[in-house]
Amino acid sequence: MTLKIKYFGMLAEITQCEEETLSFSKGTAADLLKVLFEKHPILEEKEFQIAQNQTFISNDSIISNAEIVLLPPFAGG
Amino acid sequence: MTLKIKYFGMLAEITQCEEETLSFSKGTAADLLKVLFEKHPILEEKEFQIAQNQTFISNDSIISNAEIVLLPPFAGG
Amino acid sequence: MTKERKPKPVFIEGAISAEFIGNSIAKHQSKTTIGAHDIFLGQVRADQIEGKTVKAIEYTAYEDMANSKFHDIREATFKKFNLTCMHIYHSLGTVKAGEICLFVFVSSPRRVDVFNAIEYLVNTIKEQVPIFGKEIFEDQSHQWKVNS
Amino acid sequence: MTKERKPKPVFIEGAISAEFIGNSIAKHQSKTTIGAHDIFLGQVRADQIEGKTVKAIEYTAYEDMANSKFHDIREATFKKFNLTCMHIYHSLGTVKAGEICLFVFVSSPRRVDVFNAIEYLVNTIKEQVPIFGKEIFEDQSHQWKVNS
Repeated sequence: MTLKIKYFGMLAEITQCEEETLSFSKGTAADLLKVLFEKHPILEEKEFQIAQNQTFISNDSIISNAEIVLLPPFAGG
Repeated sequence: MTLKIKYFGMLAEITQCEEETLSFSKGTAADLLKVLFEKHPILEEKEFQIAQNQTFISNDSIISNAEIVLLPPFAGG
Repeated sequence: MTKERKPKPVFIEGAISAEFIGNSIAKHQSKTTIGAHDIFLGQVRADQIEGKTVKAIEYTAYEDMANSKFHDIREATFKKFNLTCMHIYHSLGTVKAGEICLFVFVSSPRRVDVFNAIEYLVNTIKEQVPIFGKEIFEDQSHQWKVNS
Repeated sequence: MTKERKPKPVFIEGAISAEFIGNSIAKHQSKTTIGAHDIFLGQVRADQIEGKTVKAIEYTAYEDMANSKFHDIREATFKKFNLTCMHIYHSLGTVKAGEICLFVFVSSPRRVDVFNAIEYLVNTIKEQVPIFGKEIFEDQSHQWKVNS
């Protein structure tokens, strides 16, 4: 399937990308991360969470949604 | 000695008095209360604290200051 | 912080206006070490008591003792918590239902101090400061308020 | 209180003004069941970091998720505490040092609920809402803020 990946905050800065599309065969978040780390090696050093349908997912969650969001630590308030 | 007695809030209302002077031979707060209860019997039913030099005193404290203040429960804020 | 601060006036005649509070907030924008403010406002409730409605509270105080208590409470709070500044205002006289009678304002670099300080301050003021409140009903009768 | 409330806008472009806060307080004076308000304000600090001074924070958010989080947090807070009303505003874009970026306002008949609710709300917002802050130094360099 074709995924839309969104990056926020420092992740958008270091990847120099706010949004990109990529094709992805079915798999888990860990599988997706392998693809993303290959494309943006600098991501591997950073702390972030992955959200699908506005909910955080773990490494073994299946990617089922076309929009995946990478979120760095929060800093509201 | 001559004491000045001050009443605040509901105590001023029920005694119909904000401030009065009375002569008092040396003694404790309990002794003074006897005098005040005789003068204002309604005081005996009410909850209040006695302050001398802006500090609360107990029944067995010696009356040493010329100004004694009777304070009903607080209601600030 | 152990330096002694000089007593600041606390009592205000009548209600405390929203504009006064807004101006007080604005004055803190030059203090750039502050990261967190907490403001407590006490407002007069139109309580229903035995079918009658409170329309105002008339506040009086044993002012000498109240001012020295406010000063002691300020000093104790500055010692207990890491605060950049603190302001306390309380009404005397008539405050109508819906109007503000108590304004407590604390500021600190960090939020944990303002949360702890505001609760300590408001509870201590209610418990220790000799202020008296006469709840006036719509029919002009009254009762004396007691803090719970 | 279990009724569902419709989502209210939270994000404001730029700093939150003292006047806006004052007006918000004034609007509550017709609500005469309220006895206690608590207001938390987050203010941008001019922190010194390795010899450089923060002059502003630029806020961005994953807005869809942030708005739905704010809604969930509102509902949870109304269920946990006895509140008459609740308002939350957060800045997006640039907020200078000394300016206000977060305004949380809770009101209740009694003070214990506002103390507990304000702390819960502010901590939960900081922990759960996807908002990001870029601290801009005076020399135009920057670092990314992380909530502690």
